[in-house]
Amino acid sequence: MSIFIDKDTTLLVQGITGRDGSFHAKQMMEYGTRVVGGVTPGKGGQVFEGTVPIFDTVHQAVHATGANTTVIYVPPPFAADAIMEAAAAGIKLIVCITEGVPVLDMTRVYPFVKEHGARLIGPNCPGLITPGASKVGIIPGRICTPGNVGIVSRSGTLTYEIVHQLTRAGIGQSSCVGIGGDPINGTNFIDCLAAFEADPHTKAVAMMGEIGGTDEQEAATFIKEHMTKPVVGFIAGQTAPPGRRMGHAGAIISGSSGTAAEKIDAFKAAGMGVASRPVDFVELISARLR
Amino acid sequence: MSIFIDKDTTLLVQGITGRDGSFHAKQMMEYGTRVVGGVTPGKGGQVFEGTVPIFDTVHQAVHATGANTTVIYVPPPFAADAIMEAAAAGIKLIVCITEGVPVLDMTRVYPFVKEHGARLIGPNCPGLITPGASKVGIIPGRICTPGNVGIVSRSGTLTYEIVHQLTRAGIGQSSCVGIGGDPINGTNFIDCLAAFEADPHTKAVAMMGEIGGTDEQEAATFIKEHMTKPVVGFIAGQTAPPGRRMGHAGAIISGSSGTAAEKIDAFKAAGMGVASRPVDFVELISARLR
Amino acid sequence: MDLHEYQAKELLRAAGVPVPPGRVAITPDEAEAIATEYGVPVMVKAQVHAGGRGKAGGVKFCKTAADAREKAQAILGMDIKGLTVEKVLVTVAADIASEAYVGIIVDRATKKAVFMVSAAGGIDIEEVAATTPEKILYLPVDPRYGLLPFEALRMGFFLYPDAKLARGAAKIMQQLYTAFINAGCSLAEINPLVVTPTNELVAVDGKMVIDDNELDRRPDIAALRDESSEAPSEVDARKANLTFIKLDGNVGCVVNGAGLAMATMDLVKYYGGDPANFLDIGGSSNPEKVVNALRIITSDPNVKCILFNIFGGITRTDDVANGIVTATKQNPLTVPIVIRLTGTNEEIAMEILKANGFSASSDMDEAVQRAVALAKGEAA
Amino acid sequence: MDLHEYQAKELLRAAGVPVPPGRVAITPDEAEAIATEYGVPVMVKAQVHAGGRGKAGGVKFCKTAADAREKAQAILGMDIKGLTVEKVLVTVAADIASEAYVGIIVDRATKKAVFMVSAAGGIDIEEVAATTPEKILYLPVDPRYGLLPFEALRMGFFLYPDAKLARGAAKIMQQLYTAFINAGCSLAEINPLVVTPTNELVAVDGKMVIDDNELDRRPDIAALRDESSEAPSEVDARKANLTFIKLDGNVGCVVNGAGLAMATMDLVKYYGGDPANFLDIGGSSNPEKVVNALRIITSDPNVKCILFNIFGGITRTDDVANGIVTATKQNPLTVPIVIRLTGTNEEIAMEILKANGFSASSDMDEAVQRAVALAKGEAA
Repeated sequence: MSIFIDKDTTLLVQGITGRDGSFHAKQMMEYGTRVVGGVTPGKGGQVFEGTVPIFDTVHQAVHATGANTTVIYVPPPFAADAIMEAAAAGIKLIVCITEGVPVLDMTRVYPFVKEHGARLIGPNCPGLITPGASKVGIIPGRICTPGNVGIVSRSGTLTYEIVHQLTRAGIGQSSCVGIGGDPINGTNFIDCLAAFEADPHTKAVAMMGEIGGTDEQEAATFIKEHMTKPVVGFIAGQTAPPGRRMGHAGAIISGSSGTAAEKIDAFKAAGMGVASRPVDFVELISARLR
Repeated sequence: MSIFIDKDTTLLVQGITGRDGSFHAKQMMEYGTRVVGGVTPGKGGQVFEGTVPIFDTVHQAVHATGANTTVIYVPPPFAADAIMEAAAAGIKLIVCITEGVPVLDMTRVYPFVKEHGARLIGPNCPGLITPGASKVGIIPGRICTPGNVGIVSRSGTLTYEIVHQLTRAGIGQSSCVGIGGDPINGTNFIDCLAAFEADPHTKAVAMMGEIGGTDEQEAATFIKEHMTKPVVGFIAGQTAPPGRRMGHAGAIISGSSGTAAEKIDAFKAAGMGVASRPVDFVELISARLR
Repeated sequence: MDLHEYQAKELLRAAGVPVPPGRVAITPDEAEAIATEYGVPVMVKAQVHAGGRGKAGGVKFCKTAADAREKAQAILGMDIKGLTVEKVLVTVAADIASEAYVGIIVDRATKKAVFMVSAAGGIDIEEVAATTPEKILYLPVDPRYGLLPFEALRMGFFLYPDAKLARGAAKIMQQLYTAFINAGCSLAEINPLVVTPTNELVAVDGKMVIDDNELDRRPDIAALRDESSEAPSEVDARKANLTFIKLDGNVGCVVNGAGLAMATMDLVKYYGGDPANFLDIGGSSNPEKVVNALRIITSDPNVKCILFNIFGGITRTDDVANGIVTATKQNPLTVPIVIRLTGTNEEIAMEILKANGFSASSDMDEAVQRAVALAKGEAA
Repeated sequence: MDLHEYQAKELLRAAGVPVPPGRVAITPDEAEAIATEYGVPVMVKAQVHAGGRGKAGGVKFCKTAADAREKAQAILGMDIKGLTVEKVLVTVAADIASEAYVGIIVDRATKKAVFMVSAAGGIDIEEVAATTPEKILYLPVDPRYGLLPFEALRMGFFLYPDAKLARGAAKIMQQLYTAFINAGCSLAEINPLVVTPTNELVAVDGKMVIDDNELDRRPDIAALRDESSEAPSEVDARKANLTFIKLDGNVGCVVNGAGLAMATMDLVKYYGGDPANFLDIGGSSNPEKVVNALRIITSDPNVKCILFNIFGGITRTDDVANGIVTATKQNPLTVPIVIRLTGTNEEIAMEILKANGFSASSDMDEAVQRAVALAKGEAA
């Protein structure tokens, strides 16, 4: 069991002929993900790695392959359009790896995706993996191992670090989801926590946050009120200098300054375990799985 | 009993200080409609007819009066904005009398109103009346009398004509709704037919259509499949010359040419009574009420 | 409001759509000069608000400027479906490898602007739609997002498997949509969208219909109206804010509301008469409108009787009564008039009419029967 | 990217917002000339990317052109929160009857651009927000519809009961929103929006922050960057597509990913060290980035040890290894380096490093502890 992706995931790769897209398409195929098609406008009719048909549009690709999931590696100016194209073509899980998508683009993408009944993960995220079943994105497969700890994180490489440490300590994962760190993204902590709570195979959750915003505080409230499974949290940026203020407006709108201390206090108030270092997850999660 | 409006309707009049708005606000008040406020930007703080407070914005008016319904008499270039303002302020029934609203404005208004969970009647419509209880719009009150025939019509004055004839013949109405004849309007025949079907007080429905489009044909299908109450229909324009064609696109998109004959055939196929003249409603409805 | 081809093409060109160069001519001399200026071969195309110009001989290919002069001579003044050709467009002829159809219309069913595109363009597009609907792609545009790049590109690839042409077509879709929105259109078409033998895209014909309700806020578009191409009585009616369509009968009808106006005409026919026109004085009223309505109706020599059928709602019947009195004082009537008034301010209206020697009924069937009889010369 | 006040005001002026006339000066002579040209009194305002200019003495009222020269002399070269004032804006001083606040920011919570407006504008607006939040109207703009006329007017009436001012303010809201969208802003503010004693609206101060991700597609906005007002190492880093913030410690950190970079700094502190910087080489990698990162880090004389912490995902560790080899060949290191690499292409990377005489760890805690010890001069 897992969240969002599993053996039945059939994947398109948008931007499959680009540098990152082609590299990671191969990595996903090697991992065992069912990559059923690629999309690059103008390269329709070609075949990737001898087996994966390439299409000009997502519409054509969905029509021909019946894919239920897509992963996007297109450059930032085209990412918003790629996400909307996937949603309009009926894809229900859209994972956008692209970093640097303008936030005003995302204000339009977000409602569009919701209206089409799709889930977006990202942008600016590493994607997700259900170890041993399917990998969508760029999380290195070999650092993961199947198990019953759910992982959700705003960070990319920090997630790898912690998953890697868990795996080395023999603690496997049900699914690992990198939700991305952009101001507007498609899936938040609470979406993932609720999914892990509902997944019978997940026994505990490791959650990695960062300074800034109030997502972690809201997640802590959700955990306190709705979760029966143990959650261990970490906040990166405990020693970071205070961020640049965003005019008066930034000060007016955020009830919170989003410091690490504030978030860690919220975790503690929710009864969560709190990791001081990435490596601490090993001990804290182990204790909760016993 | 009735549909959409009754004694509990509390009404705002947008454009209450204009020529049409002020005239019909008085008419509605005389009829007994609970007109609780008016809106004209720049005239906030004034009082209409000694009793009705005027506000600068619908937001202020709703906040101060708790109105649940609004009727709009503002000029065409401002009508779309007035409708959206009402929906955003939480009004759940919006009646737009204004004629001449650009259809591209309506393509934006329609989803906006839906998203806000409101019902729009019109634009370019005479509004509605529940005889003896409440009148919203411009249907002359004295041509109506309480009873159990529901009226729904694309026309304005043609509706008055038929209601007038029914009233003279002693046949009262539960509610009369003029849905307006514009290409994009908020409420269609089927919405009203379903409401009449659900209204225990309505025993029969009189429905007036016009040439053009396929709304009447779709209504006929709905009547056949979903209605237990008798419906009598009329189509205006039986002798009208064929309309101007709208390029190739018009011919390509409409499966139907929307002639009166086609619509009358659909009525007959649905087992409806068909009036050849407005006055025929009297006999046909009487027979169905017996 | 219909635009002429040359006007639609100007708007398309301004939005960036590739349109063959050319200009409008109103004399054969001008046509020859334009052909000389832009270079031959050219097309000489009648500018009238009617379909089927080509079949009527109003579109000609000309190899030389002299030829353009000669063809313009033949086309100017030609009658096409009752309209006289006053202008021709002289435009460089494109070489044609293939013809596609691209159109946008505001669709009642989806309540959106809908694109229709087909690789099988040209004059037989309606036949294509009827017999092979799979050759047409329908794409409704969500007005909240506008035409999205992937939607335009999807249409591009539907028309052309070649990526360069698909991208070029996608760009033209965006330009057409922009022109459609900016001009307040209810319809905009490019047919044919041509691919030339050298793989260039050209919009060889363009059509636009403007939503009349948009004209007040778009004076630049309203200024494109060509009154010389309309019937004078319809021009007159429009200026008076009346909706008027001339017909062949002899009962002149003045009604408020399109539905009631149609029902009145239906009833005239029902009782054996023949309506001379459709005339809707519209929702809100003032006496001036009635004066204008009477002037327009009485200018038709066929009219043997005038029938007013007014049911007052937002229209005040006293305004109508005042209009009748004013108009008939200015220009006494030479044909009988039957007045039916009821609704808003009916009592006042009746008093005004009585005080000025008119009788009026409040029953529609009675009034219509009377008007039909009077038009036939029967005693009322 | 922050814009200077004078740049923000230019964009606002172009969108139609009434802004007092004025121009930027870089010498006292220029300041005097501008004051003479536009007429006194004027304000002379330091153009630096720092708040609290006024309290620091960087904003002065000048009754005469000579006064403007003198004040400009005092302000130019002034240090405000560590930034040197290189430019002053000399602008006509407005008479002030009242001050309102108008701001737009992209809000994470609503996922929309949100307007915040208050009749209690001026420098104490944050205090107003904290103590009397009812004096602020928050209005999220649905990006699918844009700022609707009734929304702008609602804000107008929230600021001013007077209809003329309310309509004027509504127009300014639309103009501000247009400028916000067209420039790709994450923030735009007018504070104060002034009503003059003669009831005119004037935007006396303006601020805009551009979303860095918008700059690639807006070269005109990107051209507004004022590198003279930034730390040279940060300019250098940005040009190399690196995210770099200089700090006071001595462990130079090169990390991929912001989260891991912060966690690495946290761990440096945890083990008793002090990071010299935040440096994220970002998602996709190439050797050139690493070369640039090393150049920037080693130019800081405080750095006693360099710590690489790379966990390869989309970043390929072999690219990083190649970058380290290239950079150190070009400029041999004078401080010790600790390399931690794992993830994508790790085997290749390790081979490259070994072949070039570097050792590398795959354990983060071990690497951080070693770097901290080396920075302290302890043997590793």
